[in-house]
Amino acid sequence: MNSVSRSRRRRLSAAAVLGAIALTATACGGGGGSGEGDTVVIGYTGPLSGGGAAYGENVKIGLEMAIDDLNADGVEVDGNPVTLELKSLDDKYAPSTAASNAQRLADQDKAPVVVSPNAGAIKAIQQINSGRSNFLVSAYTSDPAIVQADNPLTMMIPPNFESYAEEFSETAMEHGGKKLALLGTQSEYGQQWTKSIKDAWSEAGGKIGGDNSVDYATVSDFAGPVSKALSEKPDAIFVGGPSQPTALIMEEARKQGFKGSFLVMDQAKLDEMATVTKLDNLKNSVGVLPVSEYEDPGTEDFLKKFAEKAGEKKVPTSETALNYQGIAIIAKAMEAAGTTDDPEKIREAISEALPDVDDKYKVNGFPDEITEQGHLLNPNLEATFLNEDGKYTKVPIEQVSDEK
Amino acid sequence: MTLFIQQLFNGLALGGVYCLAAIGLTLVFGVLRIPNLAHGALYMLGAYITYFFLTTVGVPYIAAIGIAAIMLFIVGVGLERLVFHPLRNSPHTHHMIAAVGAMFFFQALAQAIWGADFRRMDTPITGELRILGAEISAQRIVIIVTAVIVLALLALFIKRSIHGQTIEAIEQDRVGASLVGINPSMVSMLTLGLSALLATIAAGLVAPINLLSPTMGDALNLKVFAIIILGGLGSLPGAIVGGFALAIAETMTATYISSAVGEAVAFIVLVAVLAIKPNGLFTKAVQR
Amino acid sequence: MTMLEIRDLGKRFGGLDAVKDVSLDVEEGQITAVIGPNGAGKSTLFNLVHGFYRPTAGTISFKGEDITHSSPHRTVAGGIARTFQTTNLFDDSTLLENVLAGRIVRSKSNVFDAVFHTPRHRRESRINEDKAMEALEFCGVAEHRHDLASNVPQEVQKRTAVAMALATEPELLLLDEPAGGIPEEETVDFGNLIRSLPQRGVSVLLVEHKMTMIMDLADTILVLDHGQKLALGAPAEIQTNPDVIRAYLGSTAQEEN
Amino acid sequence: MNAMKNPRIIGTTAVILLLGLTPLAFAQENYAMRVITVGMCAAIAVYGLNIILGFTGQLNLAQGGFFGIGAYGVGLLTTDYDWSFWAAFVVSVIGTAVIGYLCGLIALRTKDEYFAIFTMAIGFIIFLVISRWEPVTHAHSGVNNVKFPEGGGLVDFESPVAMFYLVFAILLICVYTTYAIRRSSVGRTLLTIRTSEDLADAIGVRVGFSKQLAFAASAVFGGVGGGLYATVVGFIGPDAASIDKTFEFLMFILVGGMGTVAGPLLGSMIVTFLFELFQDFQAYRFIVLGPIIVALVIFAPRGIVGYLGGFVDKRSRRRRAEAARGADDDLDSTGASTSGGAGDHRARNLADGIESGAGRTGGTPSSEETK
Repeated sequence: MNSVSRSRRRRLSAAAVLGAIALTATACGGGGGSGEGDTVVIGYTGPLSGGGAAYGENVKIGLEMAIDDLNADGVEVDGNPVTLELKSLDDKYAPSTAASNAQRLADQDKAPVVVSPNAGAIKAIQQINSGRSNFLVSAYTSDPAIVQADNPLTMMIPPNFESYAEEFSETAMEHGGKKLALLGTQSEYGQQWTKSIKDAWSEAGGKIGGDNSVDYATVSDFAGPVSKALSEKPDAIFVGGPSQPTALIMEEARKQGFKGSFLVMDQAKLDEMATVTKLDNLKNSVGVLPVSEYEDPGTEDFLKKFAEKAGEKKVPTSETALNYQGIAIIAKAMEAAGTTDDPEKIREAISEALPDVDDKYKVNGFPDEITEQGHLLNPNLEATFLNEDGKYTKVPIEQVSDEK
Repeated sequence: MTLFIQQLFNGLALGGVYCLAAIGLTLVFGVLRIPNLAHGALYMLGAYITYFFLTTVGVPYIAAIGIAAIMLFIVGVGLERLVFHPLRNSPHTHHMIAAVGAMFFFQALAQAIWGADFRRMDTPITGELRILGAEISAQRIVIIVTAVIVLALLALFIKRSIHGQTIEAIEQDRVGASLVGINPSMVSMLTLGLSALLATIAAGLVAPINLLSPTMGDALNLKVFAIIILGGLGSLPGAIVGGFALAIAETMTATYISSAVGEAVAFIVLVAVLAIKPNGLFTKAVQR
Repeated sequence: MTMLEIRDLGKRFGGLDAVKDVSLDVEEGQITAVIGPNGAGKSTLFNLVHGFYRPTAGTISFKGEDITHSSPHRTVAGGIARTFQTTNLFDDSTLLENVLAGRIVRSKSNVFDAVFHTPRHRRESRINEDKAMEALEFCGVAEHRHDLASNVPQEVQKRTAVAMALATEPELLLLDEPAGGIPEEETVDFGNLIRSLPQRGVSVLLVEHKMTMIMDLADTILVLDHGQKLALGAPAEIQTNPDVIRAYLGSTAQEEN
Repeated sequence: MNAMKNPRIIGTTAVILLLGLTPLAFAQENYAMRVITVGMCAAIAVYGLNIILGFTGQLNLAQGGFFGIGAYGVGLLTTDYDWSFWAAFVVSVIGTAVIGYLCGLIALRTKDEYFAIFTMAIGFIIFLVISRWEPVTHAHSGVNNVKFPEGGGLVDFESPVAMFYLVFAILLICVYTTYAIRRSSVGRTLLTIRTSEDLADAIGVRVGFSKQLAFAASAVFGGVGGGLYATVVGFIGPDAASIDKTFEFLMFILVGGMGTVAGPLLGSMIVTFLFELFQDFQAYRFIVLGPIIVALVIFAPRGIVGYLGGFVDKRSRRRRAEAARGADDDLDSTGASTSGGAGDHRARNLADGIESGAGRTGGTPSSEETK
């Protein structure tokens, strides 16, 4: 008897669960799609959960800040005021999910622009963005493969990472010596950087030890990989991945007695690294310039607004700053093109829109041109060397061509 | 040679990390036969709660670990009541997916509370030791020593205490245990609570040498399963030998072959061992 | 004619002899029983014959063919079927489905036949169903064919286990305590079922504890103790054999302590 | 036994028809078409899992890896080696079959938990090879511009609708194969192994060989799904082979119903739909989705199809059982009465000693041997 009523109860609860799901489904399905014609959705697909969540959040903050500021200033397209609205979806860093998300943003939310901050995802999105679906990819990756694909609807925001290798190598050799150890992360991007640094270092006449790259995300203890890299008695070490684990690796290297210089991949930001380790451990490193060291017209205000939004403790990074700039450029391009729903025209108008962007949006090395393939170029690209006194000194970078 | 000794110590420290993480899992997997994929998430949660008491509340290090361990014990018991208990008669597949669901939940929860950013946990245990020219930090020595002590205590606990004997009885004969009046439901709760508690101690000790993030448990999860299967299900000596052996194999292959092979070596060893001994290293031989 | 010929069979488990130097002939058309106290090696003997265990010594041949080292699959295909001591059925299947499982070993059709629904597949399905029904009817449980195995009484389960074994079309059937757990008053019926097997062309090798039933059924009895032969002969001889009586009294005495 | 009247067949057919008609409603919605088509690719791999896990009862955690091998086979052959899609597809599927068979040879030596973790290790090694063997697989850079299937001038597979129907057609083959296997002696063989390997052994089932075949078949389905997935999405990265894929597949089959014909399809569609639905919660969607997954597993442990099928089967079985009893009343009626406890009436004779001594003997060989 008891078991009968138990199984019935169980069945009822199962029905209840299924019913609840069905209800939510219809409720959510019905809720979508606002009717107002003057709202334009800016789509964003990025890693908002899982291992890349911190990175995805940083990008998202930049997008939100830009959209808030732009809406406050007022955007006017073809004589009509336009409100921008951000719609974010999580892709957990999976390219195929990112492409589905982008398709959804373009189809259902009519987003003319979709922002994506990861090379794999962008490649997947480029399979679908100029064909049956039409939307502009605002690509936050410094992998030049994105523009080499000749996709007509791509805007690549950061500088080509290959630009850094030569200057980084020379600077590090100057402050360290000729022997380099490789200890970058085993991500797509890390591998490409490693290759690029390897080439530049040999070209500059240096010697390179074995490749000790490890996956920063899955290593439980960095001591082993660091010991191995140091066993080759290098004068300089290439490191880089997300800021915090990179900082840990550098700390470990200093602890194990390494005195030479570091080449820090652009994914890691020296000022962000200083939040998890002592600045002493980071000295004698060449890396990208922290946002706070830029002297662009809008930088100071941007830093203030960022602190208000994200808290004093959080360090603003170029993911946030460059995407902030990126959305401002797109909004200006919409105004210049006189359309919010024709991605081709918006893409074409970027070039003429660049000079008209308000100074307040120039925060992190503002570009003055866009290449034919869609790469935004900043005329005065600079990196930095963190010297023995803990001061950032600027290192001018000459940009390389995006061609293969 | 110095490199070899240095890497040996690094491997031992890593082995300590793996062992500490594996103990709780081997209890649950060995006793209840639940492949608890949420173990890594419990480890993560333990680390964050320790961090919370240490940094936000400001209690001393050891106390923070203690408080967090007790809280996680409750979480573990809750997990057993809400998730695994209703599934006690279901096959592994159900446990696995339910555990994955729980893992997703814990990760999202941690991200909602503490954010996605990496955090660093400070430790009062500082300084380095030099042994035979190799450098090893005090924290890592604490990890190795604790791993061995906790395992020894656990072995003792299982031999001596009533609860422990209960666990062992269940491990050996589930039906028999319930016949002689042991309440398997109670034991399940105790075991999961204990495993969460042990995961927290592991996390509290290991977190300072790495970083906190909502996904910090993921990297450990698969490897820890490899370790306890390698040693033989439910075998504590197996977990110790498996943990240290895999860690040293990993460090050494990464040093002398390549880091990519180092990453895979745990699984290659597992495949090789099971191909020869299908029941793991430390399981009593089954005849046919 | 001798159907099954066991010679000097032995099986050691880590230094312990579970079965040692056992020889036995099972004659065609006869019912041969194996008895012995608990742990005497009866089940091990069955497992050796069936191919579940590999013997460590001796030989087994079936219809003149050496099957000492053949796998269970080959043994069953060759014509030896078995049932288990504890009733062993597929609980969440119906009795018919259970007995159909016994037809697997006689089925030739493969996945492609199933996918393309070949004539062979159809013909075989029909034959399988007929044979399964026939086995169910023979064992007297056809009326329960659509009931779940877990829902029918113990005795029906036992009969179904026999039907499943019969569905493999054996010439020799190994029955391991077929009447265990069946109420005493029904064992007579069950004994009749077993007795009818040789008429069907199925010889029987039987382990059973219900002595009255054994004495009634068996043509030959082998008594095992500690894995070794204690006695072999017709029921009447066994009942009066002093060794056997001593062995059983010993075990009864132990039981009472 | 009239197939047309079986509610299970009617239900499955309805689901398939409904799915087949979706392009009518969503042909213009690239997003919906994409999500459904990708979901169907996964469903094919889930049908593979259904054979090894649902029918045979072996928890194979390498399915994501086999999916990845299929995907990378098609991806690499159509790009770096410029093969046609069809050639690449066939070769990849054969390749997956061979790798699957070889893995099975070793993996099936282990059992239960060991088998699960062992296959998880295999899956992870496949993932590591794909994500680290840079010169061949391009590691994390992935494979870009995977070719569309060649339509031979008849069909343009660049159209999402054409692609949909290609995947749909192959999916149909999988569903039918599953159906055919299930009701044939092959399916009975596998189900027998799932319930009890010892009993299967006893009735002459070739346990090892059958498991081996089931494992290889499941790998083949994984490869087929992966190969199609590669051409549907156009770009593949190592995540196509990750352990997360395996767990995704497990979730699909569990929600749909293990060992059922319609379960994998229904499960794949419903979970995909749920995941997309909760996208609006972004990072926090798993605070909701996590408990939903747990609840589904607890409250509908046999999946949606198993849950619905339970009702149907029970009713029809009861009807048939009653009919059978009614018709066969004249046959035999031994089973009708079951009175009295089993051991109550023991005869006090020589036999009694043996019987009581046998109180707790291990029955099946397995319980005897583990002592």
